[in-house]
Amino acid sequence: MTYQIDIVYFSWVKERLGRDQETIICPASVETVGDLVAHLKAVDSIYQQVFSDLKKLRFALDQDFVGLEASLGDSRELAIFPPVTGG
Amino acid sequence: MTYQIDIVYFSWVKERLGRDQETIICPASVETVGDLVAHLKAVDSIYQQVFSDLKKLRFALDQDFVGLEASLGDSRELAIFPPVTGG
Amino acid sequence: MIKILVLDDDFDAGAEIANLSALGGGAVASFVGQVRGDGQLDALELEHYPAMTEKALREIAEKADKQWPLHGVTIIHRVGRLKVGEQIVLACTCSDHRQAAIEACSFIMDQLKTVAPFWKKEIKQDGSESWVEERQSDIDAAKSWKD
Amino acid sequence: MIKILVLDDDFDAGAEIANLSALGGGAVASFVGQVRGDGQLDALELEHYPAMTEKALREIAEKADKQWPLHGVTIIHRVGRLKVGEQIVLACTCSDHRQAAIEACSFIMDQLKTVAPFWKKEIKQDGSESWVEERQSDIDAAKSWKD
Repeated sequence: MTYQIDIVYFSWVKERLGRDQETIICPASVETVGDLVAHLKAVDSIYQQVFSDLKKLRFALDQDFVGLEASLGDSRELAIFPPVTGG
Repeated sequence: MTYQIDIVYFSWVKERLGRDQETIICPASVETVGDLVAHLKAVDSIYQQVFSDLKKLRFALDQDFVGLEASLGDSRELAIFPPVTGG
Repeated sequence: MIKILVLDDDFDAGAEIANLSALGGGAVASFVGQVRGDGQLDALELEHYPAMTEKALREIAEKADKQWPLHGVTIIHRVGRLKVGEQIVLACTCSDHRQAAIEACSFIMDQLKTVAPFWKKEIKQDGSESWVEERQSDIDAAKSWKD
Repeated sequence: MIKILVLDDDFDAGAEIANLSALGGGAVASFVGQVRGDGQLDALELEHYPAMTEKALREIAEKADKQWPLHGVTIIHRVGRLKVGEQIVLACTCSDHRQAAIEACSFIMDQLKTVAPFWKKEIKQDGSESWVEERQSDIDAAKSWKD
């Protein structure tokens, strides 16, 4: 069974991908954030370029910070962005 | 040779002594702040009462905090008061 | 009392301090961060993640409120383009105790630097742009607070 | 830039913060202390040693300025009779770095409690009066800063 999730991008991730959000249909094999990132990198070289160094990326599922190992569960929104620099 | 010094009092020291300042003529034997306090206690029982617990008193010579061992030198003003409580 | 604001417009730090002072705690600490005019900087562009921002700021305020005996916490963070000298952020805390107020204010700022979804882009006077990178000193500062 | 004020009248904390903000450091920390309405308190009477006060406050500000990279320090302390809720004291510091500004502000408050010649008398609603005694926690806090 496939699964649909919205992805939002910020800062240079958004700029380099040239989009601020998109909806992705995941194959059933995609269970975690890391799986989804790997899936995207497999389908298009732009993700390979922008997501080349995973240490420079942070993730939030439904607006909570998570790691690559986090299960997507029935989350509706994944955010991918660089480390925050506010304050 | 005698020595003359102004003494100023604050807070409950002032209230209990019933004065906020006075000029004292010290005998030549008075060399330190402690000597001066002992001299005052010897001349009038009011000082004995108010200065009974020296741990509750603080001293400043010409507006600098000092201890009982400080030499009066040619200081012009000694202040005697309780620990400060501002801020 | 927790107050969270995410604003395009400027804020009045004095008025916010007065609001917390009115709670009667006796000790009000605050921190204001501004755009610092380093070298050729013209402005900062502050981007954020609107769906997450207020929630993240509220969590920071609630953590502070749990860790210290506070009467009130105010966090204001601006977004959009901010010129050199403009205010970016305010953290303000009110307590019965000065150390609690000051420590909580410091904690909030350290958290803001590491777990609030804001990103700063520097815009130089020559028009060039670059995203600010995270600083190890900010990571270390945030880690120095025990959970 | 060091600014020291000893005042009978109230002060505008927001204006003082704005003055230090104008120095452009980017990080402005402040602390405001007020008369806290504990129990039956009506007011505080703040006595000071006029010939020594400004000098003592300036020494505190200079010590802070030596220990941290500050652009400016403002210390305001009121004297006379202050009702519950009124402002007593302001410490405000400006730096390029938030930790420097916050730590210096905290240091100044700890010094104010232990080496500035002010004495507080509590005046209760029933008219009774008593001098505030020094607190061990203030002595410990002041000692926690290395010279």
